[in-house]
Amino acid sequence: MSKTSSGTLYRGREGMWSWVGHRITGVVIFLFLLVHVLDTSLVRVSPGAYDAVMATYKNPLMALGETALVAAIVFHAFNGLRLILVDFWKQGTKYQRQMLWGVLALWVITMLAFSIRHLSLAFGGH
Amino acid sequence: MSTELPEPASKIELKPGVGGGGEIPQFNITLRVRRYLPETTADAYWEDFELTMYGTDRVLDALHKVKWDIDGSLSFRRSCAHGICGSDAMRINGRNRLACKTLLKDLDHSKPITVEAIKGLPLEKDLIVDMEPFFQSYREVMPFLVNKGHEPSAERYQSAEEHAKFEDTTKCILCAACTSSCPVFWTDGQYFGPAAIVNAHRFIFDSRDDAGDMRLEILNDKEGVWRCRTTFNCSEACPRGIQVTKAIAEVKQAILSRSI
Amino acid sequence: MSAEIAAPRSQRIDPKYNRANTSRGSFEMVAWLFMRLSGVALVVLIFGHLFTNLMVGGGVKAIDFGFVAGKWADPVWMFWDLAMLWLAMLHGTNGVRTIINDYAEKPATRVWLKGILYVATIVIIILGTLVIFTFDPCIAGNTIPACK
Amino acid sequence: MQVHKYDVVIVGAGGAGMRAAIESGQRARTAVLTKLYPTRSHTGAAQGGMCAALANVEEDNWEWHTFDTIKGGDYLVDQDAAEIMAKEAIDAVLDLEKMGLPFNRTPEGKIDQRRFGGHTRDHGKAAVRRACYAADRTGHMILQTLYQNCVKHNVEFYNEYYVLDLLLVEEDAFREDGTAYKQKRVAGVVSYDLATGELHVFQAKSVIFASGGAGKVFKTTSNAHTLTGDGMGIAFRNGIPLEDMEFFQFHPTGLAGLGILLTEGARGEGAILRNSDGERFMERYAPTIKDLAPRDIVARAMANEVREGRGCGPNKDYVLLDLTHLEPAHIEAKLPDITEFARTYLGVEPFTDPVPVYPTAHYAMGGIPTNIDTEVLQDNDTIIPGLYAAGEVACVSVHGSNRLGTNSLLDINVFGKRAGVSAAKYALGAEFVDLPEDPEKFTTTQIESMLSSTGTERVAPIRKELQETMDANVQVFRDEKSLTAALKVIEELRERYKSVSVQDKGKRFNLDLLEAIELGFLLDMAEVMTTAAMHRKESRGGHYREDFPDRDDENFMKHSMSYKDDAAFTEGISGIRMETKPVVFTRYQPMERKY
Ligand SMILES: Cc1cc2nc3c(=O)[nH]c(=O)nc-3n(C[C@H](O)[C@H](O)[C@H](O)COP(=O)(O)OP(=O)(O)OC[C@H]3O[C@@H](n4cnc5c(N)ncnc54)[C@H](O)[C@@H]3O)c2cc1C
Ligand code: HEM
Ligand code: SF4
Ligand code: F3S
Ligand code: FES
Repeated sequence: MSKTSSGTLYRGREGMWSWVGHRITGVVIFLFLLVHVLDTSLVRVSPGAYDAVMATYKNPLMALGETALVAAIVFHAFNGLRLILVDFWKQGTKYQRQMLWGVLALWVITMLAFSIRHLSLAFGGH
Repeated sequence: MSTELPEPASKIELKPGVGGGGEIPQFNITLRVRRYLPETTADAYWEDFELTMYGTDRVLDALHKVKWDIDGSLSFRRSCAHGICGSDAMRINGRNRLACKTLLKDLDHSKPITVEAIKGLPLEKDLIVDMEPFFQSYREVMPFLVNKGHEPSAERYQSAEEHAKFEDTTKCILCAACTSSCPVFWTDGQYFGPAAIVNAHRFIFDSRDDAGDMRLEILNDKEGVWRCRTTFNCSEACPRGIQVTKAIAEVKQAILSRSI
Repeated sequence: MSAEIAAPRSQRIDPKYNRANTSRGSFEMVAWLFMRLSGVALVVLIFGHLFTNLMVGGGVKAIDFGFVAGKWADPVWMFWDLAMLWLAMLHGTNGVRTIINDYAEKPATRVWLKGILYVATIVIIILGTLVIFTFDPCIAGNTIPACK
Repeated sequence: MQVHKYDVVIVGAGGAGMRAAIESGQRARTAVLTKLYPTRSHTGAAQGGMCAALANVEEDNWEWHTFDTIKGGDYLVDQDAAEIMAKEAIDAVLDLEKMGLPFNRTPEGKIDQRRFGGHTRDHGKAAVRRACYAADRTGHMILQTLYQNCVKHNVEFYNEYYVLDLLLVEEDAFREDGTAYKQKRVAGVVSYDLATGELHVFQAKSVIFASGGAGKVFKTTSNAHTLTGDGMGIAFRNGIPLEDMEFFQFHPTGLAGLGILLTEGARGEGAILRNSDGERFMERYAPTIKDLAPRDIVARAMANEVREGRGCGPNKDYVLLDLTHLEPAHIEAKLPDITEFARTYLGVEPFTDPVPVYPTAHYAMGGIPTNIDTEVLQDNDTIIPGLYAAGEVACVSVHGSNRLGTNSLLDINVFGKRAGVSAAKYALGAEFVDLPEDPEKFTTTQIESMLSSTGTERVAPIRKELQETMDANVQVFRDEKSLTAALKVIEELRERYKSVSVQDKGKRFNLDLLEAIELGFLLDMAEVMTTAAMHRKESRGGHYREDFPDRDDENFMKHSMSYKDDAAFTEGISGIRMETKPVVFTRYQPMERKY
């Protein structure tokens, strides 16, 4: 097998890094989804088992993890919509960079709203 | 020879200082080249060269300076020296560029300027890669005009609008900057790559061509357009300013609308 | 370096680059299209899901057996979760399949990884579907209103 | 060493080589050997257009085109060849259109045409729109289209194979009048595979040379680094004469200091040359067609403005090309690439500022002599069976002493096609000529001595000095003094070249070695050009002798033929013999050349 050039990391721009992000978040969500279906299945086993697992989700550390997960989902979702626009909207390729900034802005707003609510619920109690 | 006719020619006022000029600035750079000399060492390594260059110089001039004045074994391809032949695509400061179109003055001199071969194609020596796999993909998309039936006997007409549909992709110089910047191509080299798609696009959207369907069929492959993840590295890298990702999107849509 | 080469040189192409097994047919196109369509649907489904589960009411703290049972008593939510399960799993599986295709170098590794992926997907989808359809809110000792 | 056998071997995959390959590839077993990937050839750099009297936008006919070509070449054109070219031009353009070339179109959808220097209506009455074009990348589109069609027809390419020698055998033969002479015959070529450093001998019934020009003899040039006159050099070393080598075209509008070309199409679209006073100085030199006068006239006018102190810039060493009065949208549509060149390389915005330009070495009018069927001549009228040449490397001669813009892209298509057809036809009826003993011996020795040399001279300084002296002494203006000075330097450099050594001793991609070999060709070509220029004591077309400023039809209305001859001694140079060859006239008698 032949040798290809190694060397430095390619310095891609917005398009490449958003794809890296999309790919990583996609895998993370997928792995979580596997676990999430399994834990939800416990409702078929017994309410007790389910509630026991759910209790672990309620610890503050997990709340941070949940925030990260939601961050991943929200980024993947918004960027996914951007990719769909790139593919189907005539001007999509032209404005892909602006749309990425839009995605990030929306992502920040969404995450701020979510984190405030979610973390205050998780840490603050009722 | 001299101007015998004294009669005044029509003239205009020129803005003062017009046409540039002035002293050409001079500066020092470190050129950091990824060397690979398979006949002497097994592995690639970095080598630094300290050079004094001028404001109008390009990276190609710096490479020539090394080759001509310091180390004749430094190997790279080049020909036209003004961005039209596609010989010298390489990674300059981490991005695919043509060495002959990248002015040194536009780069940061406080850090070494890194120069490496393009990625994803077999490395042969220094900055030279084997281009055959690249051209093979190109050849596979039927990059030529096909017309059914008889040769036309006279010129075919084509409106300016029809021409505009594919004009962008006719600019391609097959430099491989796009294909070798594509993260999908790096993975296993099986992807047709943006350059092949660009050259298919050039014919698919040419009103005179009759083999568009066959090309769409070829690119509707697991290694075809669907492998593109719209990372835009190709569009950013193209020295001819071709909207590569847009061309790919148009091909995807053509395949879709043909199947649906 | 050996200099043995055949003429013309195009025959010298590294076999790594040869597209031996091409798949004509439109599977990749359908998969690509599915990713976009399911993506759009998933935005609605997942955001709705996250919103009801984490944002309204007591948030994550309020999630317990009773909460789930209450939701699934409503066929709309049953359908919602079912669609989400299927779409997300198929979407995710296809995404991971692409990634395996990209990075697994050897054909054998590819086959193995994809095998594992598909088995996991089938198991999870069947399991999830069964859970939703066969869910009985009133199993042993439950006290939610629907069971009274 | 490997030996390959082909009916036809084509050296060079530029426009001429590939046009030939398309024809011969469909008729006979053909291989194309090229030192660059085909699409890297310098045909791709051509910008402005390719002319043909299509009369798509205004009245025109091929007879006017013939006249313009002859007058443009200052009557040193072989008129039979010019007629053929102008007549076949129309089919040449239509062939390209059929192959898929995306020409710019008129509103009705026909191939659009634009003005170009020296192309006129009705024998000089006014500029005519004759150049077919694809924006300002006509050459690029021709090269791509031809390559695409080579792919279509499965032409066999040997990429990065440098042809270093031509294999000729000599036989005793008799002329009709009974005199004995040596008849050359072609047996094949020797090539060097860049990737491996191996030599490959190609035995062939026909060989076509299409290896392009020799612009790198000069420092300021629009030509690629790889245009080092290899084909002409190989022919010359093998005893084939070179025709009209004193005529080298300097294109008026090269980016000042860099030589990168801005097409004449810019002036065709309305751009104007101005000196430091803002004057449109071409009104003085060519009152009728002004900025669209032929290139030799414009280039000399520019050099003269600079010489008389009306140059621009801090060193007053260039003039300006003014496009600022044109619509930006129009420029963007018709000349997108060249405006980008001005921006990238000089930092000048052509929409608002005029662009610094100065003549740049551009095109070799001379080359390997051929007849109208592209058969190579070993003297004034004896052809070498099986050997053909087309494109810039050849001299048919359709360009005479000065080529008109757009006539070269035409030349490569018309004569490239003829070469392909003739070479295949000949090959199908001929036998292989036996290869000489040790066919690669000369090349092996050359390479080995270069690699094992312990000399202290290096390639780059010698080449640089050569180019500088050529720029200083053999450019737009020449006289006995400057030519003598140049010859002296060339001789010294030849001496130094003998002890040149290369640093890269390897076999893979040894471009260091090849640059050294190319330098040998450059030195030969510089010597031939300068000697021929010395020999022509008149001014005509691209060759302007200040000591002989007038055209002298009585003594010099003939082609010059330079032969390598160790016994000869010409103009203080040993090794070159100068002879002449009559010009072919059909219907145009020489007149004074005025525009
Ligand atoms: C910047 C520029 C702009 C121009 N614009 C115009 C224009 O607008 N209109 C016009 O009519 N003309 C124009 N010309 C002139 C015209 O482009 C050229 O004269 C013409 O393209 C030459 O074509 P060719 O096929 O003879 O050679 P090239 O295209 O130069 O090809 C030479 C080929 O020979 C090969 N080769 C060389 N040496 C060797 C060797 N030793 N072994 C193997 N292969 C070898 C090379 O690899 C290459 O493939 C322009 C020229 C330049 C430089
Ligand atoms: C929330 C709404 C979602 C949207 C809008 C969305 C959109 C997309 C799109 C358009 C793609 C295709 C990218 C491409 O072809 O380049 C994609 C890829 C992917 N998605 Fe999603 N998706 C969503 C949710 C999910 C979920 C829930 C998962 C996990 C189960 C997931 C996992 C993946 C994976 C693994 C990929 C492949 C990434 C790659 O190939 O780089 N996505 N997504
Ligand atoms: S599309 Fe652009 S980057 Fe790709 S090969 Fe063509 S010119 Fe080069
Ligand atoms: S870089 Fe590659 S992923 Fe698509 S947008 Fe360009 S081909
Ligand atoms: S040398 Fe021709 S593109 Fe750079």
